[in-house]
Amino acid sequence: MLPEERKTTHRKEVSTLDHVVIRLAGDSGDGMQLAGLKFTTASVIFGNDISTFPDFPGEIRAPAGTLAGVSGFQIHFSSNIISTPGDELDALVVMNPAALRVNLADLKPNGILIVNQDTFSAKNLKKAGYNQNPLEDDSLRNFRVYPVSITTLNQTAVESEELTFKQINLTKNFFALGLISWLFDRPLTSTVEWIEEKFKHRPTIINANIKTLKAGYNYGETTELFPIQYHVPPAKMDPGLYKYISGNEALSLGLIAAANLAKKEIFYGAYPITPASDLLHELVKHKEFGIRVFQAEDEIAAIGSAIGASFGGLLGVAGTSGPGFSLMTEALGLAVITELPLVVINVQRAGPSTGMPTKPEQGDLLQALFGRNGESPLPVIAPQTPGDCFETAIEAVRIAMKYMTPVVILSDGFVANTIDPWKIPDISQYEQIEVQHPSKEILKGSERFYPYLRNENLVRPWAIPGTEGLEYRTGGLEKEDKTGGVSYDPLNHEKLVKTRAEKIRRITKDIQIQKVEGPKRGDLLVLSWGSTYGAAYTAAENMRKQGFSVSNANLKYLNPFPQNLEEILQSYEKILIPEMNLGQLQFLIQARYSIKTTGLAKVQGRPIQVREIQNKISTILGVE
Amino acid sequence: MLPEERKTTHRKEVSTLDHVVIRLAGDSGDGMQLAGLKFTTASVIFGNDISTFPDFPGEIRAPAGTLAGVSGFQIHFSSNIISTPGDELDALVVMNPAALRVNLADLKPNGILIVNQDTFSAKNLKKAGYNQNPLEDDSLRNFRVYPVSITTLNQTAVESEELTFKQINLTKNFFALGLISWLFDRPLTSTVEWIEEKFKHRPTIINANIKTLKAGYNYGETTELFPIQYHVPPAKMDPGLYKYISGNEALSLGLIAAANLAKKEIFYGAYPITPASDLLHELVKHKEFGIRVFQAEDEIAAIGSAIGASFGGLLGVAGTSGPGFSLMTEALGLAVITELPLVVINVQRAGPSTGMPTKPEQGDLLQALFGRNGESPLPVIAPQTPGDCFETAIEAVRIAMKYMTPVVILSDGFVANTIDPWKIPDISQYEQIEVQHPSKEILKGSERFYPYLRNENLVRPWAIPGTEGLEYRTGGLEKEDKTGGVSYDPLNHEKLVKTRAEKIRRITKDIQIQKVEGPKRGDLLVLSWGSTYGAAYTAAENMRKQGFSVSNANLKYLNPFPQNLEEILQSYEKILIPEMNLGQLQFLIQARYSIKTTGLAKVQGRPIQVREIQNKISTILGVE
Amino acid sequence: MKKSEQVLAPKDFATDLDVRWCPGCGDYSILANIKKTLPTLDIPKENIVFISGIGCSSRFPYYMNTYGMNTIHGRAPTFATGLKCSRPDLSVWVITGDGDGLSIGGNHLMHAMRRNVDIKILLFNNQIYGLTKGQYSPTSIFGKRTKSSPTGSLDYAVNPISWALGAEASFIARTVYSYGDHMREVLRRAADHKGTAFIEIYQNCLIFNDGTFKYATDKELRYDNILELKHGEPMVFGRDREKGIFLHGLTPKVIKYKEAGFTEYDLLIHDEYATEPTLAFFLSRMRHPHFPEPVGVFRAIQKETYDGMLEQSMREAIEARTKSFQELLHEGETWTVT
Amino acid sequence: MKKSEQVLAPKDFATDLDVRWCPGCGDYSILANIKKTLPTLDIPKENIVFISGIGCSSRFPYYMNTYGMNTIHGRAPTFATGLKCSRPDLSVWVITGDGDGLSIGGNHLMHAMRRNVDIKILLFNNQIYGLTKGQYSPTSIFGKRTKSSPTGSLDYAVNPISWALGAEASFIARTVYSYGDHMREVLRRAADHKGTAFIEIYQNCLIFNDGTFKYATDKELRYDNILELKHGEPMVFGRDREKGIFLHGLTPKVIKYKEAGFTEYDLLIHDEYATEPTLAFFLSRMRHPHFPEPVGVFRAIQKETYDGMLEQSMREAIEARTKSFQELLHEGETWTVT
Ligand SMILES: Cc1ncc(C[n+]2csc(CCOP(=O)(O)OP(=O)(O)O)c2C)c(N)n1
Ligand SMILES: Cc1ncc(C[n+]2csc(CCOP(=O)(O)OP(=O)(O)O)c2C)c(N)n1
Ligand code: SF4
Ligand code: SF4
Ligand SMILES: [Mg+2]
Ligand SMILES: [Mg+2]
Repeated sequence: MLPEERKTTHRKEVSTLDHVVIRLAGDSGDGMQLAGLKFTTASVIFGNDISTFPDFPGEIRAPAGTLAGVSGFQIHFSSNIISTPGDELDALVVMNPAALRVNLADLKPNGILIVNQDTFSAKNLKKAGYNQNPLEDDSLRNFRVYPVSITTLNQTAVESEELTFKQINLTKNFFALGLISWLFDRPLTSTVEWIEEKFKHRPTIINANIKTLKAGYNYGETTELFPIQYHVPPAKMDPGLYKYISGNEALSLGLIAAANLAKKEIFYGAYPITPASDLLHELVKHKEFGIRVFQAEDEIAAIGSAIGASFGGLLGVAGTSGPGFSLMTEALGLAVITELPLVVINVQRAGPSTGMPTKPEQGDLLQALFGRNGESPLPVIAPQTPGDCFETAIEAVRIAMKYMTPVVILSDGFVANTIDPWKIPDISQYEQIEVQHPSKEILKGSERFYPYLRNENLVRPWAIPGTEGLEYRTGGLEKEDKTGGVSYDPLNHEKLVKTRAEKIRRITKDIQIQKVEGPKRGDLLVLSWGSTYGAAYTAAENMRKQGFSVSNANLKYLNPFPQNLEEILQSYEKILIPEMNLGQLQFLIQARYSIKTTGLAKVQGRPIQVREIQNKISTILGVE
Repeated sequence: MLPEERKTTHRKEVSTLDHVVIRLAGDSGDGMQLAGLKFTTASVIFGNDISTFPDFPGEIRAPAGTLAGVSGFQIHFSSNIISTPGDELDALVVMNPAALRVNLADLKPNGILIVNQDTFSAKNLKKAGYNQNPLEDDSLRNFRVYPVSITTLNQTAVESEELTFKQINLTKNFFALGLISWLFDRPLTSTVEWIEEKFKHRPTIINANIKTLKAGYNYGETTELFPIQYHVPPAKMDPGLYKYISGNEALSLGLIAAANLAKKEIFYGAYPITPASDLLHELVKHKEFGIRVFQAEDEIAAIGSAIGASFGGLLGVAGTSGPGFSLMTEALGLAVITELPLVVINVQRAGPSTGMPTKPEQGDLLQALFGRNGESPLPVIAPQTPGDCFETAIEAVRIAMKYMTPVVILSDGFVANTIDPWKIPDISQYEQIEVQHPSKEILKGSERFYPYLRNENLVRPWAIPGTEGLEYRTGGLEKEDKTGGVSYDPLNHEKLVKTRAEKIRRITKDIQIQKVEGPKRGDLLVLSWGSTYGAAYTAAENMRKQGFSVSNANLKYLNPFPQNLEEILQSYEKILIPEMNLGQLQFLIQARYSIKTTGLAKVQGRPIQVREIQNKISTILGVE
Repeated sequence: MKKSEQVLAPKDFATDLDVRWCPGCGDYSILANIKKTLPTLDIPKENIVFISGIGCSSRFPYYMNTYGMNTIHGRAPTFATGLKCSRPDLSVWVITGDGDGLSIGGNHLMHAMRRNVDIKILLFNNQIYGLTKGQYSPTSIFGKRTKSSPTGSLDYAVNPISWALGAEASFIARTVYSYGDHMREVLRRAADHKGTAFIEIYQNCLIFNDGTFKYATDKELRYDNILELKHGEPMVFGRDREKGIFLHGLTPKVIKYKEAGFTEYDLLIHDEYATEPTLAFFLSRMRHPHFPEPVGVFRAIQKETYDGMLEQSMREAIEARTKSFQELLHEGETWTVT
Repeated sequence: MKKSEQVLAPKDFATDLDVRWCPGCGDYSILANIKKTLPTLDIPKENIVFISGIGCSSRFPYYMNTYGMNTIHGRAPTFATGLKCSRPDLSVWVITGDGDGLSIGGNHLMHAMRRNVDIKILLFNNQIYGLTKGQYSPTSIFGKRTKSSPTGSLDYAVNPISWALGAEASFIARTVYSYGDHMREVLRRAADHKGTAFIEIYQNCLIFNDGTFKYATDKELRYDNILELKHGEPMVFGRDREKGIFLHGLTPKVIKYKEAGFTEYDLLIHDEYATEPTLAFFLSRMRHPHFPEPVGVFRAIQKETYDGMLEQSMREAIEARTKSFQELLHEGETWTVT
């Protein structure tokens, strides 16, 4: 039943598709994440471009079978290059009634719905809040429903192995995987290999899993249930070595890369918080690359320790999410006034307050810019794809050290958890990050060291403890110009407030010019930022394909803005700003350039979809 | 030598002035604040309008005689209604070289400079950083310098009393006070009465102080030093009973008033911080009016305890300044999402970070609006004068309770410490603040209580513990509409995010229409906010007197803006926004109304002066 | 405090929100026992408030049909303090975890305890961060392997009871999630105590730290590993109550006292009311596996509560008040302009 | 740690910033003694870092010509932890006050101590908030009248030593601002200790809390009020060393032992190295005026430091490393697109 044989037994109709979006959904215990990942691997090896998004339940495991316990994994695979995990589902696999209820709304009309009908007992239906069995009333009439007795079929498939009841239950995700592998014409090889490797020392488990996997495949092939098999040909990807990567992984690797490029150790201070904890989990594994990880008692301690590390000459990084970022407010102000390099990562989640911790949002933009007492400007940048998280980390570190400033990275739960194929970069192709710590020579014979004497970029020297002759004190009180002593002098204060602002403003000269996709002048520009890139790009691209004059630009630099942004904004009749908040970038653009824009605010703890942007574009352009 | 006799012995020329600005300056230990206050009392009783501003040294007492130890008290007294403590000084009294050095820059050309020459020893000159004695070189030639041996004269005046050396030194401020009382034709009565009352049980001290006070007066009267005496006739003040009041006092009294009007107890949670500590010191004195004061372990505890109190049905208030406000960020978000009434007072000081704790700034405006994770809108209001602090406190409490929302009051170190005459309000003339806590009746027989079911203003009921049948849970997780349960539903989240925003927006209908002083349409509007009012008003008024079409409006409501603001802004050719930051209101106005404005940003830890605004107006209007 | 007029049952405290802890989580048993205890306290349901921070444990208020607040991480004691100081008529309970209460929130817990605010603090100690899916906490044992410490944590654990003693708590106790009767007794004692009551409850996180407290919950192991404290009684333990604690200078010694020819009354006697917390501190140092771990009340002393004193000083001031608010406005130097 | 090549003198540590404490403030004497102690430690000046929070005491780093940071209120231990964990070669000192360290910053202090980060924490305890001009602090005595407690504070004070013991500090000592020799000896001991050293220094705030420690600083009163702890020696005090401490169960008793016919060796003997902190805790409860207050080292035990372990685990990992960063990038499932 491996691909080779498969071809020979082929006897159903095959329909070739451009791209497909599927979602596997079940109870947290049903192993849907794993099945999804394996399906992804197979797709990737097959040559499709993919983008995936796991949708975890709330933080606490809910009782089995409840709505809150539903876990999903979405896979978009395509014969073209794609940029989002997809809006609507072409196919949905649900392992229980709760999964059906939670996910059905996302399935396209006439979409494929595979249901594990064994679980549709009265009890489970009730847990999911169904009064009637949706498989029996007419409520699913708009979909192509395929009820399969997955539980029973799986039991039968593995019954020859000596398994406990619990173990049997744990294999049924592979039955489902086998089934959809057939349906979408994916080879099983990579999954089989993975199973063999993973359970090396437990042959019974290997056998059971492989058996049920194949049983599922065969079930699709053999039964009359499915009339058609679907085929999505390979995509033309940029040649090279690939792996897949989530935004959080890429951010972690990017930090390690930056440490490497700067020949610096990194000190990572963090306190666990969803969805940023994975950065901590990932970085702590990489001590061998000079990464010092400190799980602090809270976020104040996390950023405090990172600033302490930066004072000592390491690169201090602190990672967190919304509520933790709020706690870092005061210390971030200290990093601004002391002018120490620092990277703070905020993996944004739905707020306000605790909000919806597992759901993404872009609600902390204005806070990142303005959420500190007094005038305390700092650079803010946002990654646009999982792969871009790697680049963003390097860029943040570069700016922080070159300009002696804290830098905020605004990631979000969407880009952090999305899994994309990633062409593994060649680190030797990256520019080194230069860092200089002055030594006694800087004094040029004079006695006095000026820790706040600035270079042409208005940047002060990064003198570090252990350097003879450069002993200096810094802190949160306003500094005397140049000497860094304490000063209450009015004009000195004004000068320093303005200098700190100017230093940040000038960074604009040292960052990439804003790129625009589509015509350089035109009817409409979709201006997105951060993780909204994928949907914005795809929507604009779709419109362009339909012949409309629609361009798109995705802002990575939120402060300072790229030099050419104003010019770009003036080149389009209309500007649409889609964002996962009530219009924060829109607000900034309006304040900065006095340009009227249209917002597309989606605040649902869910990424903006391609069709939502497309619809809005159509409305603005008056088409349809 | 009391006023009655005084008149008969008059024999010098008297020059009548419209208004005078003087400053008394000396070492922290020299008693300048007290002398200033007594001079103020005399002026006030005499009938002038006054405005004063004490200028304290940094938080720690510096060694005597150093620049950092200088303490000043500025008094503006006038025969007209005035709104600022004055820009430049007509007269300056300095008790030592350091005081001269620190204050001289503010003295008008040809201004009166009274110097205690006894203190100009080599040692003191050195401490003040003088290489030469400024009384002896030509550096003071632009001023009318009156060197007086205040130390010696004071010693002589009190020598008949049995005083220690230290005690003698403590009386010399009264000699200085006597002297300037003569110079500006102020009666001594009120000071004498105060001395007699204050030192009731210490007759030696009474005698000494009164003796030297009169000696100072007589010295002016008798010696040939001063050719002219100045007279500032009484102002035409609004009739009524007056006292003087600082912004912090008025804010405290306003809170007590609000408690009174709402028939509520107040819970004040605070942690000491300059310049907000006086609110704590003041409120703790007024337990008898139902004020519960809690000195918390930090600002997080301060706001947490206040929210706890509000949950319990008291009015929770938390007072702080910049760095403490930063620490309140996370909890303020909780107050937003739980929709509990709360008042947070931020007496702004110069930032960023610790900054210059004793110096005023308006640098926290954008933070107050946006400094929280997620979409978390709340009303922000700012008092414009010390007296207005009273009204602002009442208004904040009213809005907080009527709309179940945290409200931020943005005061600052300038309005907080400025001392103005204040017409004592008649509390019976104020509208009561209505507060309702639902009881079981709200259920109307149903079992279920909906703690987030909203009224026509989108406001939820304020049910409080102890009420049978209305038990409910709230918290920082996104709430299910109406029930307040936990919900991760995407559309529910969006609805609630928008509802919370809309609730705050609608408050605009319930606040005063923005007032404008000057022509309703014209060449230029000076748009100020908070404590910049006095200078902005005076500058505009001066320009109007000179025949220019200049109006001024002072924003008290920073969020939401008054309904008619846009209309107002569109009625002027030019808009000037003076503020003590790098242009934060300007930014808001531009973002909100896409209206180009001119900023006057002063970030010196000092209030903006009338002449600075006037100069800017002149430049904009192209006059000079 | 108001007395309840109704007779309440545990089920009166259930809410309509689904309880969302993992099946088998130790929190369920604590919830059940609290629901059983509350009706015995004779406090009307509407006068009870549960306040928590963030964590699995901190979801607790959502499952109690009383007033409740699930606040922000680590700060529950501050909300509780404000509430109790404003409304001394309420019975205020804080629910926290080892991360919530001892990592981010240690300071607030300490200050509430030293002030002796009359709140009841229940710390569900599972030696792990449950809600964030398994990182080590300040009570995790040294060397613990978790998601954030794959090669073992380098943090020495804090001892919650020693720490609470260092913070001068007036009532300190420990119980175990599976000890129904014992827990309910300890809860009742805490409720009766006037002042801050701090209770450490050992809790089993099935998912991320299963079995940590097996030595205490296993019926067989328990005899040798747990010492039940009883005021005025000698410290004996063991299946046949054959072992006991002797005081050796300032350190404890475990002795099979019967074998050695002693009687119970030669053993150390527990004294909850000792003014100084030294005995309680001594007991807090007895940890598994070197010693049997004491459960029950370590310390219960009387001192005036912060909220009580605040209330009293306010009431006195109000009673002694001689002026109206208008008169207050008129205080100080005034003058009339005509 | 690097050894100093130069011989340093106290004046080498002076900065050009004017010292701005009130004339007569107790901080001056602490500054002077630290300046005298540092040169004896043989550490190069550039390897010393002072980190403070906010307060009069926290201005300290500005007055030391070493590296220094005056950070934000209460958080100094976090900066120090990050620095020491990044740069174990540095000698890192934290300067804090009773407000900075025990009010807002209690949690960080506790966590630094329990982790045993190798930093030296000096808490200048003047029982008042100096910088903000005189409000009561967590160490102010109950009933203290201050600007924020005009009728007397309702807060029970925290006992810094008990509290540090509850936080498992490995080195704990107390000294007094005016005890020059004693302070320098304690500072040297702290510097030599590997791990967190916590030193409470009684300090006199002349302006807002003058005379609080008169019982300890007055030459005459001191004899009866202060007990100088010395490892291995009996606890005697009094002008003629005529009084001593007996252990009575778990409580201390003061006895004129000579009069009563005992010798020094019948008294309690101090043991800094006791593994469990119970003795130290017991000593921390001895407070004026009921007991003589112990000064000196309460506890000094050895355990590995957090920063040391972190450094070691990193160095080991680096040494054991078999792959380049590029190889790390290639780890996991990969595929080639051609
Ligand atoms: C400011 C902030 N930081 C971090 C978090 C994430 N967080 C939620 S609960 C928790 C720890 C919970 O541990 P514990 O208190 O032991 O509770 P448990 O889940 O084990 O019951 C953390 C770190 C948060 N919600 N807020
Ligand atoms: C976040 C914050 N809150 C409050 C303050 C104000 N503040 C500065 S120092 C201080 C207390 C200082 O007391 P302590 O630590 O005892 O130092 P001392 O001045 O007595 O030496 C306070 C409350 C601040 N700077 N920052
Ligand atoms: S993660 Fe642990 S503590 Fe949290 S609900 Fe599950 S079993 Fe309980
Ligand atoms: S206020 Fe007190 S602690 Fe601060 S410098 Fe003055 S005397 Fe010292
Ligand atoms: Mg826990
Ligand atoms: Mg202090």
